[in-house]
Parts: sequence; structure tokens; C-alpha cells
Amino acid sequence: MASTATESDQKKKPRPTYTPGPYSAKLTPEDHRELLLQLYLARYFDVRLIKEKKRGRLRGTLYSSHNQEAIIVGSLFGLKPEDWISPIHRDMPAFFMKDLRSGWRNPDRMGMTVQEVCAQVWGRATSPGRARDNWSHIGSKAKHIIHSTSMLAGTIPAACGVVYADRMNGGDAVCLTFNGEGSTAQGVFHEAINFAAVHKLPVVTVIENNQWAYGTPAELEYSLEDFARRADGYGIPGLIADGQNVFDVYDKISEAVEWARAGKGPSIVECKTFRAYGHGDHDDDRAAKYRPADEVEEGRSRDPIAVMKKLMVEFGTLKPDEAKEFMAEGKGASEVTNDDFPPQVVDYLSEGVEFAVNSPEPAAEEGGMWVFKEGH
Amino acid sequence: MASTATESDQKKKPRPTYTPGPYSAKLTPEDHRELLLQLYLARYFDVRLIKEKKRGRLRGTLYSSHNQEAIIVGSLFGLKPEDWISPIHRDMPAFFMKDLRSGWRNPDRMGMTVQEVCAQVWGRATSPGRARDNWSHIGSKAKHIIHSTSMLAGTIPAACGVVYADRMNGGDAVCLTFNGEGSTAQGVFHEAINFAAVHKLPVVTVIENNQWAYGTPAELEYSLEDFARRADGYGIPGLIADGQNVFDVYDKISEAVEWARAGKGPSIVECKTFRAYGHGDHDDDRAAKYRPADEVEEGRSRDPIAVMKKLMVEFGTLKPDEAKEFMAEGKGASEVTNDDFPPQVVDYLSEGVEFAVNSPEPAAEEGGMWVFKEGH
Amino acid sequence: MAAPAVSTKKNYLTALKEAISEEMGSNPDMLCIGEDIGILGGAFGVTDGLQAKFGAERVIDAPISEAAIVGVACGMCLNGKTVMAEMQFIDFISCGFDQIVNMTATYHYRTAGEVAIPMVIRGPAGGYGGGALYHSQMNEAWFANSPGLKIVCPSTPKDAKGLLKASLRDPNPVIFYEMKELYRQRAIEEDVADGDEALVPLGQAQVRRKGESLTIVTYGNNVYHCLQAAENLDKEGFSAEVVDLRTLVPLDQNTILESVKKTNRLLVVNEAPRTCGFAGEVLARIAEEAFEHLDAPPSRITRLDTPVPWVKPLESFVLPSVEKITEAALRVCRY
Amino acid sequence: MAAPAVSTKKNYLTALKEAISEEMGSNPDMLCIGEDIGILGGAFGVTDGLQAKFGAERVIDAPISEAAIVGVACGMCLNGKTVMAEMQFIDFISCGFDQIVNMTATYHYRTAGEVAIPMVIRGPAGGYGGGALYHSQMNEAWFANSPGLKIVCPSTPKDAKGLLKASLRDPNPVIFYEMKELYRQRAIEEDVADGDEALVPLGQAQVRRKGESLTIVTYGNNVYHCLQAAENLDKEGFSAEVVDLRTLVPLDQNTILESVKKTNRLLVVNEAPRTCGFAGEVLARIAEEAFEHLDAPPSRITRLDTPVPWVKPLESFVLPSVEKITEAALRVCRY
Ligand SMILES: Cc1ncc(C[n+]2csc(CCOP(=O)(O)OP(=O)(O)O)c2C)c(N)n1
Ligand SMILES: Cc1ncc(C[n+]2csc(CCOP(=O)(O)OP(=O)(O)O)c2C)c(N)n1
Ligand SMILES: [Mg+2]
Ligand SMILES: [Mg+2]
Repeated sequence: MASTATESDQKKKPRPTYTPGPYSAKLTPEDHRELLLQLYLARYFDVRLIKEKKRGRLRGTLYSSHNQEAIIVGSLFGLKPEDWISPIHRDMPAFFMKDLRSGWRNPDRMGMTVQEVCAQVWGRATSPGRARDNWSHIGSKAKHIIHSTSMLAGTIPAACGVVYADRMNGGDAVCLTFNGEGSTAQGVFHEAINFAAVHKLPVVTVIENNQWAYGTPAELEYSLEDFARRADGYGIPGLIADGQNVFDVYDKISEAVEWARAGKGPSIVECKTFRAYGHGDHDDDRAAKYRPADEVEEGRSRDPIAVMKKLMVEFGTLKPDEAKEFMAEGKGASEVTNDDFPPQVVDYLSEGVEFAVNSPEPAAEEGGMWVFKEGH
Repeated sequence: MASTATESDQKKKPRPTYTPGPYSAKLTPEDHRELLLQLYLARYFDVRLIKEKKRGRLRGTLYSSHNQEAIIVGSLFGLKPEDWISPIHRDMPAFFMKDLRSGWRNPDRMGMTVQEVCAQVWGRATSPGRARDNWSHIGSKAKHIIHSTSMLAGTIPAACGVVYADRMNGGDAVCLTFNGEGSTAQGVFHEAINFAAVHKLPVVTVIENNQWAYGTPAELEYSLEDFARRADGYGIPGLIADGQNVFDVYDKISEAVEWARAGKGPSIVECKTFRAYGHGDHDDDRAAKYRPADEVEEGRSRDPIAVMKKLMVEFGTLKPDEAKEFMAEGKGASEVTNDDFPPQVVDYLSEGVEFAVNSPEPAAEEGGMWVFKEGH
Repeated sequence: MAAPAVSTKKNYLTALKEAISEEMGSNPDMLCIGEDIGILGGAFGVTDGLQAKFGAERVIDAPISEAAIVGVACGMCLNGKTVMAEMQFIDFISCGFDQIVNMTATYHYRTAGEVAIPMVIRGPAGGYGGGALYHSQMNEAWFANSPGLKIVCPSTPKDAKGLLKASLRDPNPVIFYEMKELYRQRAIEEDVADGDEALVPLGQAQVRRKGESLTIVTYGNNVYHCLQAAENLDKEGFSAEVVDLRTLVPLDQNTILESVKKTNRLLVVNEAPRTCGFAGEVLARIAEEAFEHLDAPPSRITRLDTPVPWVKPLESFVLPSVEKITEAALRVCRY
Repeated sequence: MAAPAVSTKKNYLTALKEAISEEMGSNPDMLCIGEDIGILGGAFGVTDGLQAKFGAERVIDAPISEAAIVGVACGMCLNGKTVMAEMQFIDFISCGFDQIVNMTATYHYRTAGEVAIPMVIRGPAGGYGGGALYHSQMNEAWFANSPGLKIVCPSTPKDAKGLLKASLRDPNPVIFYEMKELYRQRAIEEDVADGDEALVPLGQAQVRRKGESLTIVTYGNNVYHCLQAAENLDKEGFSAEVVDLRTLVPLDQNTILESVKKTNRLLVVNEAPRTCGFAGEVLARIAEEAFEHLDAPPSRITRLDTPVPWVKPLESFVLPSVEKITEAALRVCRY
């Protein structure tokens, strides 16, 4: 039976804080739940590693993606398995979150296993790169993940080459490259995007604008506020997404990916966000000094998990009391416990950690191997 | 006695083909004549060198600025003596045309003498670089001309540094860098312009868009038609000038220079033009094959000298019969004679050539000198 | 009298052209990328006709972006292609430097063998032509000190073709130095085979001239200067053995060692700057490995530690010459 | 009992910081530029407090643009300034490579002396810290083979300060390698003078330890490995002389020669890749110049010809160590 909304009904119903875009509007309630779970997974990866390091089980610098997880999750969610990605230092979860929709434990998934990624973090022989390079410098030809060097923006040319080759082979794969806003100042960023624009290559450049490049604020890196405007110099689309809202990221990236897959060429998607802590964990204390407290508070005020839950409640895909479960949002590694995360997230990642911890280090002699490919 | 224009009067008066811009409108009749003379001078430099080479008096490649002279002349005309410039391969006349307004033979002029430039072309010890590097790779710290390497766009960072230092010293010098449209694809172009934009440096990037970079057409270098649009990615002005019309070049460059001198930052001025011959004289024959004849004809249809004369006649600063004197326009080196050029142009340049021819080569041992600055 | 047979001898440039064309023909997964290599056919014409034959998709006229050229090629190789990337002059390789030494050279190493990058970066190199600072470089030492790159420098048309073909089949990145002063040199034209028969394996030096008194190790254009110097030495009663390295990395140390064990004297000649140049590397290795066999100090003739200046007298002053080599060789022989 | 005097000893990093601060103070025409050097005070804190003291105009937080950093600095020098340009890690110097080797290094040469570029490019360098491929490099050989650049690598706080001050007063571009593993090493802290008294001239090696049996030439962090190896040698009855080069270009060849003439044996140690590295260059020069004085083959211990891998066992496998140096030194001594 149809009912007509009265004026007082309309008043009672709160105004939606966000209107879904064309792509996110098509997401199912299951998609919503999966996305939320993935946000928790990314967050848990981050805080778990910090805890592991505090426990002394881990060395090396950690580049936290805390508060930026919606960019990783929302960007990857709409990709096809055979699409390529090129993550950087702040995107560690991306390695195992690629193609997660094909099943978290699906062995044929076109993404790394969480075991492999943890093995890399722990520097074990079971890392995809056998722990020869550090941090996020892994990749997989088989899983279509480009291996970065440290040199920022340095993989965008390779992204162009990968999809150029794919297109020649009749494929329609898109490549997503992740970049901090600071790295857009690199010369090779310009050369590669220019090349992609000339050849209409399906390369989507994701700019995670977290306002800071290490200790340098964005206004000293670029003369405009919106890094998406870099696109204008190449005549390619430059979209802006709310990096705290996984739906908006999903929408803008999907738009860019569709554009790319249709042969219309590259684009840039700037996702506005804020780095929660220091540049790396070695920088946490200093960052607290060089960044004004109110800027940090403001920047962290919209935790992507909280934003997601709120929207799901609005959309009716999460019950208000469910939204009070697993309260990881807004908390740092020292404040959360495993109870703040869905058990499947904790279990999944724990398998990765235990695998890594129990994996052997590579043998010393490997240091001298694979300089050249021999015997062809 | 004031007269009122009748309708038939208006009909008789031909519609102006070009309306002077705010800066060129202020040029005096003497300025017009000087500009025309300078166009002849640039052209004569070009054809004279080709002739000298044909006579066997000269080796090395010549990068002709034929048909692009209005860019050099119009760009330099509005500069202050202490402003800096950074010319490239196709801008040889710029070295001696800088600050020509201070008097062609004024020894204190902030530009090279034609003698020095010819000595460079001939590879003599009297070249400003003592013939240690070739072609246009000269400069002068004293005359505020940056010395380029071969690496295209490679001096734009130095241009930034020069004016940064000048600004610190309380100066307001502007630096004009000249670039082919092809060289804008270099990474260092991006890095330097980005830096200039952030620091609002008075650097004007002149893009001589002659449609070709060696054997590669502009559409394979850039995805948009107007290279001025590169400016949009930095939020800086991107102006477009008719590179065949010295007034328009003067207008747009003056606008950019005023903007820069006022502390508003860098800008790009694209000057649309067409390369008359091959990339260098070694390429003339091939260029005739890789460029369609009608494109070449169209591209060369507006000789900057002819355009200038026509406008001067319109403006009343050149009498129609004077316009028939010195008919160098539209002719190549094999067709012109000295009679096609004003005598003061021929004399001026001839002094340079004779100086060069009679200058000694540097001594062999100089090859081993000045690797390091010694004795401080 | 019969008409003289038409010469089938080929110059160095034609040999290179054939190598690329043959490999493009037999390897459908091979691409070429570089500035002006398509429509124009290359600044020197090494890729002349290639785009007409294989299309603009496989023969790419790139923007003036050396870093992108190398990096794009690297990505293509990552995705299964073989790529020839041209530097218009090898001097401009500095603009793509990071993409070579950090992205490309290390790819196999950092992926523990998962990824191979079959890329050849080639370009006209070397002095003696009045090219000045930026059209005369021999910068092979930068890459010899960057693990993961093979380095090749042929001196003859046969080697030019054979080594380029081998490089294009090698699964590792190769920096390929072409001696532009040899491109069209008539005196060195020779018969050059077709197809697989033309292959010259990487990593093998070639003794260009047998001798007993002294070993001269060199490569590229300097091979001819050394051969001329060897003739001068003959007149003085010394016979020089001239070893043309052809491949610098990996180095054929055995051929040098065997020669030095016979002659007991070593002179190394190249046209790169002296300090940390490849001549010094060869000298060092032989000093380490064949110390007991040396009857005189090992010696080298190189470019001075200067850029290459433009005008002839200056250029000659800084580069190795027949005279300088002869003089040094005599000094070593007479020690 | 009196309270122990407060130590005035300074670490390597503080010494560098003082050098920059003092030179900025005494030279109003000096500027600093680099990534995160101002607000943050540098990734390692070498420029900590500098911007507060001298202002943002003179201490510039640059965008992540190594080519622009070098090129802008070059332009500033062209217009009368002295510039310290920081590479956040020396590994990233590859991204500004062309601006260094072609624009900056050659400026004096190509202008026949009209222009001098008093620029210091400095940055944290070297392995042993688990920094992996892109945070461990020693790439000095690239620049040693690029004429026009001075190269400095101090091993002690005194030298760090003195050589950096001298570099900042030198009218030539200097590439200054800082050993980041020594930055805060307590064991090497020492008294460091203030002002001009602290100056250490470029181009002078330092004998760190006298010995008779063998000359070990080295620099940077490896100095300490060599000194430890020398102690091992003592136990075997050999006394090693350890020469710390400090400046690589220009090289203090005399100090090495004098030592070798005394010991008649040479071992060169550095942590850069072997082929075309600076160790090979030193070895080659001594083989050329002191052949008659060598009683054993000159030898070198270097990094293997590999990148620097990450995890400890792999890193140790490829880098020089006290054990490897001791073993090689014994082999040379016992030859
Ligand atoms: C070419 C290069 N220069 C310098 C660095 C050192 N570095 C590492 S991360 C970083 C800041 C990156 O900032 P941004 O791109 O905004 O990414 P974010 O860390 O904020 O995610 C810098 C300067 C580098 N990795 N590569
Ligand atoms: C970094 C670099 N790469 C390649 C070259 C070789 N090169 C010299 S001129 C030229 C074409 C330049 O075209 P454009 O910038 O449009 O200037 P134009 O010659 O048309 O005036 C090329 C590719 C170079 N000089 N520098
Ligand atoms: Mg950032
Ligand atoms: Mg052009």
C-alpha cells in the first residue's frame, strides 16, 4: 500500500549528508558490508603492525595509512581482476586488498596473499621479493602489481608501458597508480602523464592528498589548492574525491576507470585526506610539533570508518546498534584492542602475521643472486 | 578643423587587420622602424650564415630561426637591460639582440656584441665561451644571459635560481626562457615551472610553437593544440601570441613581464609559428619529405617581415613605397642578396663576420683548462 | 674485362638497421621507442623505414622525455615485450638516468628473478666529430658502476649487427654504445650475414691483431687508433696485440688475461674521462689478476678528466690519438 | 671527588649542523635548499633550527624535485650565491643527475672560467643500516667520472665539520657524502673546533694508523672496518697503515704513494659496486705509478656488483666487513 509523505514526515527524516554517485548508488547492501569490512582490514593491518613493532617483533619504518584507508579500499573495489596497480609507501594494504572481491582466501585471486605481504614486512624469504628490497617495494608480475622503487612517481612511466603492451595484446586493463600529493612535483610524473595523454593510455593517477609531504605542507609543493588541477595542463579529467568517504572515492575512481577502459585516456583523481600521524613512525613525535594541533584534529575529524558507518546507517544497510560494534574508529594503535575489529578481519590478518613470523630469513648468498638473468 | 567621417569615408578606409594591444599601442613610429630593422637583422644573420657555410667558410649545423624572428625580436624589445634571458638552439640572434635598444654599438649594452656571437659560430677564441661548447651554448654572466647545455628545458631551473637570487638582492629582474614546444615534455620543465609558481618567481617561459620538434609533429608531443595550456596545471597565466606578428608577441610578452615584475609570478607565452626549413640545415632535404608541402606553404605564408610591413603601412608608420624597399621577406638564403636588406643591417653583421673570420682559434692546451676554478 | 661485382659490403649504420629490422620481423613482441625514430627514421637514420614496415604502434615517436621513454619501455618489458629504446644521442641518457639505474637495472634483482627486462637502450656515442660537450660523450662507466646492466660497444659492422641482435635477445637490459663516427665510414665496410648467422654473443672479446710485445685493450672507435698505433710500433720493432672488448659488462677477462700472460705488458685505451672510467677498471683487474705476469707498469690512455670541447685542436688535446697511444705503448714496451 | 666535567665532544651530525650554521652566519650570500630541510629540519636533523635562525627565504623547503633543486641552486650560484643543496638520501641524486653532470659540473669549463658554481650537494649515504637498494647507495663513481665535480666523504666529526666548511667555501661544485650510520655514533664523538679553526682543506688524505706491512686505502664508514681489521692483523704479526682519503676528487695521490713506497702492499676498500668504482681507480693509479714498489698484487674489497639488499644477512653478504678485509689483507701481506 502506497503512502504519501506528509510535510511533517519530511521534517522528521534527516537530510542525507551525502548523495550516492552513479556508481556507488548501484552498490548492494552486501557491497556496503564488504567495504566496511575492508576498511577495518586496512586499519587493522596498520595498528597490528604498530603493536607488533612495540612488542619488538618487527623492525623498520612503518608508513601508516591510518585515516587514508578509504582511498585504498574505494579505489580497488571497482577494478577488474586483471587490472594493474602501483601502490607506494602509504598503501601497504593495497597489495593484499587488490581483487579481494574474488574471495579473500581464493588462491587464484589477482592480488597478493596477506601472508606474502606480512612476510615482506617481516623481511622473510617468503616475501614476493624475498626481502631483497624493503617496505612497500614489492609487486607481482603475475598479480599485476608494479614493483616500485623508492623514487617517488617513478612507476608512472612503467604503468604507461604495462597498459600500452596490454592494449597491443587486445586487452583493456587499466592501471591505477597511487601517489602522494608531494610526489606530483617530480619530473617523471609530468613526462609519464604527458605520454599517457598523447597515447590515450588507460592510466588513472590517484593522488592521495594528505596535505603534507613528510615535513612540508602542500602549499610549498604546489601553487594551487586542488592537486587535481595538475590534470588541466594535459587536457585530461581531474576529479576530486572526498578521501574520507569510501563511496565518493569509489564513484570518482569508477568514473575514471570507465573513461580509461573506454579508450578515452588517462585521468587524475585527487582524494582529499589527512595523514593521521608522522610521515613514518620515526616521525610521530616531530610531526606533533611541526603540524599545528588544531590542524591535526580537524584533519582527523572524519575517520573513514566512522563516515562509512554513518552513511550505511543512513542508507539503511547497517542497523544503528550494529554501528556500535567494533569501535576502532578514531582510535590509535595504543587504544584499540582486537575487540574493536570484526573477528574475520583479526583472524585473516593474524594468519598473515603468524606465517611471516614463522618464515625463514633468506640465505645470505641470495644477496649475490639474480643480478642478471642467466641461461637463455 | 575637425572633420566628421561620412559613411562613404568609412567604406573607403580598409578595416584594420590587427588592433594593437595595450603595450604595442604605445610604441612610437621610431619603435616601429627599429623593430622592422631588428627583424631584418635577425633574418640577415640567418641567411648570411647559410651563405657563409655554402662558401665553405663555416662548419657545423645551423638551426635556422627563419620565419620565427618576430618571437625573438618582440620578446626582447620590452625587456629592461638588467633582465635575464635563456635562449636555445633556434634563438642565436637573441644573444646580440638583447638590449639592442641601448644602442646597437653601445659598449655598455647588456647583450653580446655581434662580434662575439659570430666568433662563437666560427669557433674562435674570441667567442664568449672560447669555443669550448658549440652552437647556441654560450651565455654571459655579465650580460645576464644563461648558458644552456644541449639538454632541452635544462636552463629553466637556473632561470628560477637567477631571479630568486636577484629578488633576494632587492632586484626586480625578470628572466625570459625560450623553448621549443617539444621541449615542454621534459620533466625538468615541470619541476622548474612548479617551483617558480610556488615561489611566484618572475620567470616567463616563451614557447616557440613551430609545430615540429625535429621530425615529430606537435600532436605526438602533447595532447592539446595550445601549448599555453600547460600553464593551467600550475595555475599560472598561459598566453597565446601570433608568433608572426611582432606587435602581438611584444604585447603578450610585455603583459607577462609586467605580471612577473609586479611579483605575481611566472607565466607561459606560447607563440604560434612555423619552422621554415629543416630542423637544422642537415635536415633540410628530409624535412621536405616528412612535412607535407601544403603544410609548409601554409606555415610559411605569413613572413614576419611582410606582416610587419603591412601593419606599419596600415598604422601609417611606413609609406607604401618604402614597404617595397628591402624585399627580403619570403625569400630563402639562395634567393636574397644584400640589397634585400637595409645597409645598416648588412654592415652591422658584416663587422661581426669579419671579426670572427679574422679571430684566432683557441690554443689546443685550453682543452685541459678550467675544469676546476683554482686558487681561492 | 668483366664488370666489377657490385659490392655487398655494408657500413656500420646499415648493419644496425638490419639488426633492428630483422629482430622486429622475427619477434612480434618487440617494440621500438624514441625521439624522431618513426616519421623521420631517426636523427642518423638507424630506424629509417622501420615505422613504414612495422607501424606506428610498434615504432613509437616519443615526446622529448628520456625518463618516460626508459620507464615506459620498462613497463612494456614488465608486461612481456622486448623494447629497443633509442637515445637520440647517448649524452641525453642523463635525463633518464634514474629510470635506468634504479628502476630498470635492478628489476630482476629486487624481484628475486620474477621479472626480466629485455630492453636495449642504444644511441650514437663518442667523440672525434666535433660534437662538443653534449654530443660526444662516452658515459659507460656510470652504468658499469650500476649493477644489473650489460654494456656493449661494437667497432665493426659485423659486430654492430651481431651484438645488437644478441642484445635484443638478451633477457637483461643492455646499454648499447654506437660509434657515430663509424656509422658511414667506408673503410670499415664489410660483408655482414643475415638472420641468426649474424649473431655475435655478448661477453666475448675479439683479438683484432696478434702480437707479442704488448697487449692493448680497447673498444669502439679507439680500436682503429690502436691498430694504427700498432703499425707504428711495428716500425719500432714491437708487435702489439690489440684486444677489442666489444662487451664491457660482462667482461671477457680471460681473453685479456691470456694475452697479457703472453705479452706481459698492458695498455688500456678508451675515450671516456680517466677517473673511474672503464679503462681504469680493466687496468685494475689485470693488476689484481696477472700481477706476476706484468713486466712493466700497466698503463692507460684515456680522455683527460675534462668534458669534450668543441673545436678540433681542443678536442684532439683531450681525446686519445694514434700519437698518444703510440707514445704510451712505446713507453710500456721499452720499460 | 670533583664532578666529572661535562663532555664537549660532538657527534658527526652535530658537526655537520655546526658547519652549515656557521657558514650561513658568516656568508650572507649563502642559501640552503632541499626537501623538508626547513620546517622539519631535515629527515635526520642536519638542518635542525636553521630556518628559524636564517628565515625561509634562505632555507628553502623545496618540492620533491631533485632536478629543480640542483638546477635552481645552479642558477642562484650563477647569480652570485653559494648554495647548499640537500638530497634527502644521496640515492635520490639520480633524479637530478643531468642537472649535476651536464649543467653544474661543466659550467666553469664551458664558460672558460667566467662562471664558478660554489654549490655543495650533500646527503646521507652508505649501507650497513638496512636501508636497502634506495637508502644505502654510494654512487660517488658516477660523479668521479663526470669532470668538474669535487667529491668528499668524511669519516669523523672533525672532518665532517671541517670538510663541509671547506666545501662551502670552495668555488666549485662538491658532492658531499655523509655516512648516515656515523651520524649519531657515540664511539666516534670528539672535540670539534669552532669557526675557521675547524676548517679541513679539501684534497688531503689522512693517515689514520701508521703501519709497515700493508697500506689500506679507504674512506667513510669503511675506515672503522679497516682499523678493526688492522688490529686483527696486529695479532698475526702484520702492521697495517690505514689511509683515509677524505677527499676523493681531487685525490691526494702523494699520501697513498708515500705509504705504498714504505709498505709495498696495497689493499683498497670501499662499499660501492666493484666495477668502475673508486676503489678500482685508486688501485689503477697505484699500479701505474708505483708498480716497482709493489711486492704483491694490489687488491680491493668492495661491495659485490649488486645493489644493496635489505635484510641483514644479505646486506652483509654483499658489503665489505671486518672479516673480509682482514682476510684480504692477510692474503696481501702473506703473498
Ligand atoms: C625522488 C624522491 N625524492 C625524495 C624522496 C624522500 N621521500 C620519501 S616519502 C617523501 C614525502 C612524500 O610525500 P607525498 O608524496 O605527499 O606522500 P605521503 O608520504 O604524504 O603519502 C619524501 C620526500 C623519495 N622517496 N623519492
Ligand atoms: C633532453 C634532450 N633530448 C633530446 C634532444 C635532441 N633534440 C635537439 S632539438 C630537438 C627537437 C626540439 O624541438 P622543439 O623543442 O620543438 O624546438 P625546435 O627545434 O622546434 O625549435 C631534439 C629532440 C635534446 N637536445 N635534449
Ligand atoms: Mg602527502
Ligand atoms: Mg618545435
